[in-house]
Amino acid sequence: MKNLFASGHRACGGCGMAIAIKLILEATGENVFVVSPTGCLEIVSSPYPETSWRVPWIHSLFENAASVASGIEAGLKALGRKDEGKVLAIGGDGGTADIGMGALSGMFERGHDVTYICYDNEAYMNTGVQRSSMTPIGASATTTPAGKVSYGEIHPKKDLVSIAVAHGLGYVASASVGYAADLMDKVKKAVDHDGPSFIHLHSSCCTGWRHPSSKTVEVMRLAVLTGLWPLYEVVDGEVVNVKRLAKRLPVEDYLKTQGRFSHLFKTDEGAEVIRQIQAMADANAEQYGLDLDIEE
Amino acid sequence: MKNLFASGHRACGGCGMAIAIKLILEATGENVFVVSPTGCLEIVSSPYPETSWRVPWIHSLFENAASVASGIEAGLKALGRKDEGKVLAIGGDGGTADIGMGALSGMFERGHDVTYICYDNEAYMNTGVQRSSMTPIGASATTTPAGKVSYGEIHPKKDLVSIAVAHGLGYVASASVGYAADLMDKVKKAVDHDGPSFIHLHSSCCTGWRHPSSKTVEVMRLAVLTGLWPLYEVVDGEVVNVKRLAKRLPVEDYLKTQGRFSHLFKTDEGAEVIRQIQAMADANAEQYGLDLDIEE
Amino acid sequence: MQVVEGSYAIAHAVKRCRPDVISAYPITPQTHIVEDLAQFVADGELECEFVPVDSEHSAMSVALGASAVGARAYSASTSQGLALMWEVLYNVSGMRLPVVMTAVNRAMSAPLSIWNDQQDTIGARDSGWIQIYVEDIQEAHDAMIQGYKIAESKDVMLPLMVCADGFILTHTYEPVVLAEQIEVDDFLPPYEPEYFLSVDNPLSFGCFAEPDKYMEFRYMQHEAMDRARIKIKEVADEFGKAFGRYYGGLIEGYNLDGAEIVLLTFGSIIGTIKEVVDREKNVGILKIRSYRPFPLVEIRDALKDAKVVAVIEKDFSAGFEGALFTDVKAALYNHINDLKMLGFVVGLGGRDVRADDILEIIKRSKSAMDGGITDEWQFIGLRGELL
Amino acid sequence: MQVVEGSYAIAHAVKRCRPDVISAYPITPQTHIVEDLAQFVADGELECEFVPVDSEHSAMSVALGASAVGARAYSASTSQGLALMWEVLYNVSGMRLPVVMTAVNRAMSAPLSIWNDQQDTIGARDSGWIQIYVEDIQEAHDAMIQGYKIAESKDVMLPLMVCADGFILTHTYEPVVLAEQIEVDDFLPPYEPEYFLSVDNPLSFGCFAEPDKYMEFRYMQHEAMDRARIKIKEVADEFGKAFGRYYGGLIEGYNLDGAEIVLLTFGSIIGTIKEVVDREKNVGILKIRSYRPFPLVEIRDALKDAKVVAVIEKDFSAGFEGALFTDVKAALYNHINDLKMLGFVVGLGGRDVRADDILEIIKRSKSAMDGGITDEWQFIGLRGELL
Amino acid sequence: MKELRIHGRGGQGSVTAAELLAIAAFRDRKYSQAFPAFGAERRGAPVMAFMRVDDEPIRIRSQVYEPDYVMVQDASLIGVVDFMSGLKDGGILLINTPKSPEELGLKGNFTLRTINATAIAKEMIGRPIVNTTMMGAFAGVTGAVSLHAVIYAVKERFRGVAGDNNAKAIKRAYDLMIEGVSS
Amino acid sequence: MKELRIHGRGGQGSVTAAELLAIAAFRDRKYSQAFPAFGAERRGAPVMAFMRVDDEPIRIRSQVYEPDYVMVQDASLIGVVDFMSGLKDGGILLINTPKSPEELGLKGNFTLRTINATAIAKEMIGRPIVNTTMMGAFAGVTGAVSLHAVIYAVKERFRGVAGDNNAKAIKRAYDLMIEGVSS
Amino acid sequence: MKLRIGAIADPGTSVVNLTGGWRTEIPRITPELCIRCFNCVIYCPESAVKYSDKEGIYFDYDYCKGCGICSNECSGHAIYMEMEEK
Amino acid sequence: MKLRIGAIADPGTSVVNLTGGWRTEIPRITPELCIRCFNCVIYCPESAVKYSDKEGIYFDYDYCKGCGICSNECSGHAIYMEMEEK
Ligand SMILES: Cc1ncc(C[n+]2csc(CCOP(=O)(O)OP(=O)(O)O)c2C)c(N)n1
Ligand SMILES: Cc1ncc(C[n+]2csc(CCOP(=O)(O)OP(=O)(O)O)c2C)c(N)n1
Ligand code: SF4
Ligand code: SF4
Ligand code: SF4
Ligand code: SF4
Ligand code: SF4
Ligand code: SF4
Ligand SMILES: [Mg+2]
Ligand SMILES: [Mg+2]
Repeated sequence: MKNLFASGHRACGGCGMAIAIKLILEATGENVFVVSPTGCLEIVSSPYPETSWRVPWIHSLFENAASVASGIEAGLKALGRKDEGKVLAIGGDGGTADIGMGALSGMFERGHDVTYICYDNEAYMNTGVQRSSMTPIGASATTTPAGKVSYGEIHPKKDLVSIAVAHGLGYVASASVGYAADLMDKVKKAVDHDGPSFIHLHSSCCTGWRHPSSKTVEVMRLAVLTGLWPLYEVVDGEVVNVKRLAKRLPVEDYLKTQGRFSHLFKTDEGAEVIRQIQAMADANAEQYGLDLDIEE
Repeated sequence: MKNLFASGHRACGGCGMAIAIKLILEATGENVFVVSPTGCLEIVSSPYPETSWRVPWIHSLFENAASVASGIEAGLKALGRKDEGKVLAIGGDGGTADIGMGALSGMFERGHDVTYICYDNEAYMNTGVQRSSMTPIGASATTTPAGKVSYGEIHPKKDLVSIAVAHGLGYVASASVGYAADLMDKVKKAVDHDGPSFIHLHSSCCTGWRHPSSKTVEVMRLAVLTGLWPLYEVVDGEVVNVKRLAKRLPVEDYLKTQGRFSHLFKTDEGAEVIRQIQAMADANAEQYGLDLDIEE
Repeated sequence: MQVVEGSYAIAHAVKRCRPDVISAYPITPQTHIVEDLAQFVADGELECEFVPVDSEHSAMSVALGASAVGARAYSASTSQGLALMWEVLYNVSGMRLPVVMTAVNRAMSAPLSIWNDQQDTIGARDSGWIQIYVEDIQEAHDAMIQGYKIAESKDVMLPLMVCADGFILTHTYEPVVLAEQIEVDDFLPPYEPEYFLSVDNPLSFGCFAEPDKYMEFRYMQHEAMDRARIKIKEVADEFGKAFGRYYGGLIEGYNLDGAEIVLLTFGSIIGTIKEVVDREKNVGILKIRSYRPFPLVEIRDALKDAKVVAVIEKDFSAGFEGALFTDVKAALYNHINDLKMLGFVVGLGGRDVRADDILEIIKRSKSAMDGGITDEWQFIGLRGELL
Repeated sequence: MQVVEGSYAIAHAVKRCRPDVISAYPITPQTHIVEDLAQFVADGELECEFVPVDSEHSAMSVALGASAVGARAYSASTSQGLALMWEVLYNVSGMRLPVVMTAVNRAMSAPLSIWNDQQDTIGARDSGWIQIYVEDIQEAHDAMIQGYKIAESKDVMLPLMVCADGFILTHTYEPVVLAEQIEVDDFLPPYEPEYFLSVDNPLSFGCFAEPDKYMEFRYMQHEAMDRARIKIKEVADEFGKAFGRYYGGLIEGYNLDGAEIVLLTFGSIIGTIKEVVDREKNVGILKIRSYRPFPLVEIRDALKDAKVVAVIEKDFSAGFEGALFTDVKAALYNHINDLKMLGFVVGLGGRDVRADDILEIIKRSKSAMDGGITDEWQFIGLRGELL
Repeated sequence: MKELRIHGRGGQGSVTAAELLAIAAFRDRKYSQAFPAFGAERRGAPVMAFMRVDDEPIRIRSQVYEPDYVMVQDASLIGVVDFMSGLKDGGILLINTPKSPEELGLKGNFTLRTINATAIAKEMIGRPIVNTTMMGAFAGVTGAVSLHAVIYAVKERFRGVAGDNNAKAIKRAYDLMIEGVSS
Repeated sequence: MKELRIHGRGGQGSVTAAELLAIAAFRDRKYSQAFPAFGAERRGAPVMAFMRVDDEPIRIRSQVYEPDYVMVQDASLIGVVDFMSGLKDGGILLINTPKSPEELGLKGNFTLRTINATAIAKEMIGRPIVNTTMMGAFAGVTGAVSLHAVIYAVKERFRGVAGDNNAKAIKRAYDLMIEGVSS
Repeated sequence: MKLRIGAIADPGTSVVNLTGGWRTEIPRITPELCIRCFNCVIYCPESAVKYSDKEGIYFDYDYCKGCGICSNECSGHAIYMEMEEK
Repeated sequence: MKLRIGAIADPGTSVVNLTGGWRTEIPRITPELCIRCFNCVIYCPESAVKYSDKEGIYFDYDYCKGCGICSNECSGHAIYMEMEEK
């Protein structure tokens, strides 16, 4: 392995994002400029004078990674250094889909040759597990906690892949830290693609999701296997390469692994929410054709 | 007519947006709270101590109309005044799709009961016709001017309807100031819809598009009739009520009415761009089934 | 009294003010406040619209919209978040909407620092917001309640931020008297604005002002700030009567009688300074509670017997000096010209301010009094080996 | 010399600096500058990446990214736009990236005003940007060229904004000497930063700093500002030699010899004041060119023979007084204590500043000199009937 | 120093007129300054522009309150706008209208000249864009700028046939004014 | 005033321990203050928390540099963290470890006590969460807070069985310390 | 006039701004040709086209800016524009 | 150490931060069971699982945080975790 993301970073033991970064850089190789917004990734990787990055890397603010990446791309072009490397932005769900949404949309629209990867750990982890627009229904986060009159988050996740597709991107994909080869493959395609490309990467945070650190990869896989996190690509607007499932698992198999959902298993309302989540998985299965027809 | 948008406003003679507002308020009636971002609409309607609004109206900044609308909706809820009226945001293409994109996406995601109407005059008109992400390919705008080595704007318009749909909105529609009844009908549906809804409204700016003020409505219709501005609704993700065309006109019929495209008619490169624009119209026709099959 | 975290005390006070709409975006070290409020809502202890926004810009914009429609609105932020809502800050004050927020003090990036200093709110000193700096958790709690009363007063109608040092106050546990609902209800009337958005009287908010009127709108803001000076004092007195706690009006002196050296500052550092000053002779403290409106007259009055004034602060205006130092000297000019004024920058980006640092400041002040030479304005606690 | 619009002159100067990346968002009255640059690009006169962004926040962020990769970056904005990029301003300076921008001066909303005052850039005085205020179009043009040389100097490495009054300078046509390419090429070396993002030496930019280091990073910014004081003067001299035009270094005096009353100010208002002062006896002008770094020593020196100083400005810090007034008094304290300092706020939100207003200020200053009573700080040109 | 105020409507080129007059004045080796009444006016709404000319560099930056000259590009402004405001005693008021000065019935201590610039522009430029024609008239009436310089400035801006036609309109207007003809 | 510094790892409840000790001290009618070493540390990384207790209101807000007491929640920190830094002469060092003080071989002018809190916690609480157990030990060793108050504070936080179990662990640890037993 | 805080304005006050003065061309109607399609009413950006049963279509010249849309959209070719003499 | 302006750091310098100290459990391998699937290498968040033809799979205990992923993902059940005594 190229080890372009050096050891000694300060992520929690078992952090999915840390796995993600090493796999992403493994796929891109060293000729890449990386931009990260504020968030766990930035905080665990860059306490001056230490950095875990062995590729050129920049952090500016929480909401402007896409714009900084645009500037780097434009700068490289202007300086005649475009061949030096590709530009890659790697941001959390908050930095991408909430506070950074405007900048992202602008970067897409202007057609910069930048690959943007959102590692989605489904909350603001760096600041202590507050909800983001990516927090799934029923999860307890510190700003949408489960409580006497609340079962946690009530809004469905933003569909970032569809939003990226709606921006007319040529290459968009979902991916999971639980599927390393698939992820690396998609990263290569995205980076090779000319113009903006986007990968929505599911990435567990054992601390925020509340599962044992050893279970990170397993939990990620369960998200895929229950149909809650379909793996697919969208190339020029067409959904392709859907990862199909021989036997889709019930969503409880995924939910029960994580403390953030544990309250759902205690009340009738929770049971109802679980049914709702199952319906979402079913809808995914329908929309993306997840279920392998045994007859086939 | 209810005249909820009072005369004496300062829009240029022949302004499409001014028509739009009167039609929108005609459709909503007086029980509505309106939020507008900075832009032509705000500037022409609210030089203190004058205002053209006869409904409660607020302007705050250029980029936060969706958030202010969210706040109003939340405030009305908290105060038990939700029945007093619906919340409506009306913003230009710049305030909506560029600088206000983040706020809009957030408002959508949080599910506020707000109707957002973007009157799209395809540039920053208030500040003097600078390009926006809504400026169509080939149009000359002051920050993407036609020039010795440029034919004007090079990026396609952001597909706001698709972006809104990707956010899971239940009611989304395109509309045109050239089709008043259709517009009012859609506004009613949008406002009646619970939760966020969105209308993308084509609205000519005679000053910026450079056509005679008398031609505003005619030009708007040509956009529809050439297939460049399809009229349709998207209800719960399904495209419905597409306005079909008996005989789609060539895009030149639309382009040649406007000074912003005049340079295209002078060079070979321009001709190529016109072909590109025709291809976009053809693609729209294909995608939305615009062409009435005479056989039918 | 109860040992609680500072953030909890603040959240509790906010709850007691019965906000209609809360809209905030998480950022260290403000998070605990907002999380506690979210938990109150989740547990049914607080009925309000809690809007979990997409950014601080939206947080303040939501508060603005809610306030315009007549709702009592609350937000909280710090540093980067405050900077991101900058434009909205000026807008809220210009629209004369009495939004109240907790501005948790934290350093500004770059380099990124999640730790305390006061660069963030200092940078907002022109924004038309009233700024109250607090010394301890009890005062932070109490200032929230006072804050709404000041901001919403018909004479004032300006937004207000309670500035509380991040971590040092928000993340510390200490004994606090948490206000009862009935006490706060008695003290703080419901928000009933003269103008608000309504279908019954469809006013237009946020019109623009041409050159023939704009200046007068700004002047009216200035006048409101002047009236706020009085209101802040009044409310402090009323609060003192109702709750038995008083922290001064615009300023508060400590050991000022006969003090030749006055340490002038604000925020949580005052605790440590008091500890030190108690052991010193002729050294007093002048605490600035209200930084905006700035207590010009009160400062002049409080310093008239001093010889050396050491202004201590956790910020500076790059290319000049500490902002409070500047402001205090400016307030004195034309009035008291014979003081020796010294400025000290301490505690940037979470650099701990130790009793020793305060002693050093006192030492240098004494030396200045005795005609010794010391820089007028200097950093205390720098690590020379890094430079 | 050529009669051109101010915006054109500025755009021309920027073009001559050969920026690699231009990224700006339209806002009145900055638009013409950016439009002119866009036209240069569209006509093939300027080769650079022109990035038409989605907001000012993105504009400055794009400039930041470009600068980090070693490109010369330019942006322009004003008021609301400047406020929206607030967080990025601090970030760029903290990252020590020498981005140069034209900050066109305009009032802050609410109420919205597209007209000139200086509230916007004044509010950015802590941000770590060098601020040069210009008096006329020629100086604006020249300051852009000087700006890059100052900002990019190894000693400095700070971003710089040239502050030019909106409309009054940007939308006025007057005779200007437009720099030739060869002249600028001789004067301004290419940007060759010591550190930049590259695959060959993959540095990490934008690390965070814990409490044991942050304060020193801020101190280094302070030191860089100190060095900028020298650099600004040097560059002004060099520019004078190369182009034959000189506007002072950090400050510039006018009719100061024997002046008892000094009008101290910055920006385009100086033209009108000069017109008035030429007809007055014993009245001089002290122009602040560099507001940050603030010319402490130079001001003291320039004012030492004055009796009354009238600080005139188009801004104020709500709840206090004019920012320049504050700063000047602060700079004098401990040094020159016997001046009568007066502050005047004029021209907010485009209120025209007339020769009569200046005469009124002089009158009040005289009266103060003669022991008459006048407010220390006041608004000039208010329309009482609106209040 | 001489000061001019131009009244027109958004879209009629008043600012351009002021600008080109400033260029012309500079061509005459004088110092000049031109600027619009800064504002947010839309096409059709009344607007103003200003021009100053002097032998010395011009430093004053306040607006023009007591113009030596007032030029009205559009007769429809009569009655709508107070264009005589502040006009100096003995100043010159130049109005684009087919009417004669007498017909307008404006009173005051100033010289009133009228010109049917719209007719001239239509005839010679082919469009009712009067700003350049009015510049010619201004040169003729006031002598504040030379005809030669006005034509120079306009031809620098509008090249080729357009420039020639504009020059002709300017010359015609200039001549009419010099001849003392009012429309 | 007495000052305590707690060393632990992110996720081990060091801040909660400091907080609950402050509550306990207040329950003892003393003034108290608790706070973490403010930082961005992740789960597993070494962290610190502080507690002050005094008869007077506590105003000082700087960090603790010369603690009277140091408590180490996790023996794995030995050798990793300089937990003895600044410990006052005659101060008390309390470490969670199965080892005896002698085995640790730490030298200095302080009292060293050890306790196998992990074992106690596992046994009585059912999980190796040692913070409450250590509080009991702290009360026993230092007397800075009373046992009764510690149990009060912990039971206020953890209701029902959990509270009872924690209380038992606290009591056990307290007793061991009072009895002079080190692990 | 005293300013109201926050620049808050009373509804519909822009009617004091008589934009009729902006006009260079003026719409006129030939009532006989009117087929009552109301395009003029619907599309006039100034709400300056009025209708009453008695008077039929007429114009509010206080606000009409003379844009010509009513004329352009008139189904009956009933509205024509002419230069306005002032 | 002198600070570098802008807080710019040299590549890969975090290796000075030996995170092995964070560990409470420690991974051990039973080499015979290893089937060389490399899941451990791929998924270790610390890049602390190494492989060489000679030594097979081994751990870099300087950085291993003891998260247990390698063990959990090990196809051959070759890696087990044990409490670490320090
Ligand atoms: C303008 C601004 N607002 C808020 C913050 C505080 N903040 C820093 S990171 C973060 C959350 C990051 O969430 P996400 O992007 O999902 O990344 P994660 O930490 O979950 O990996 C927040 C709220 C900030 N730094 N700047
Ligand atoms: C933060 C900020 N940036 C820029 C501006 C300047 N500005 C005001 S309106 C406007 C353009 C509006 O464009 P759009 O939203 O399309 O509305 P239109 O004027 O075209 O109707 C711009 C750039 C501003 N007011 N605030
Ligand atoms: S909090 Fe979550 S995302 Fe952040 S470092 Fe820890 S495990 Fe990773
Ligand atoms: S510029 Fe365009 S959009 Fe704005 S008022 Fe005029 S016509 Fe309407
Ligand atoms: S000309 Fe235009 S403004 Fe006048 S009535 Fe007709 S549509 Fe309305
Ligand atoms: S548009 Fe013409 S036909 Fe239709 S109602 Fe108006 S005047 Fe009559
Ligand atoms: S326990 Fe975790 S950190 Fe250690 S080697 Fe295994 S996967 Fe890597
Ligand atoms: S995961 Fe297990 S089987 Fe696979 S390579 Fe590692 S040790 Fe061997
Ligand atoms: Mg996240
Ligand atoms: Mg627009």
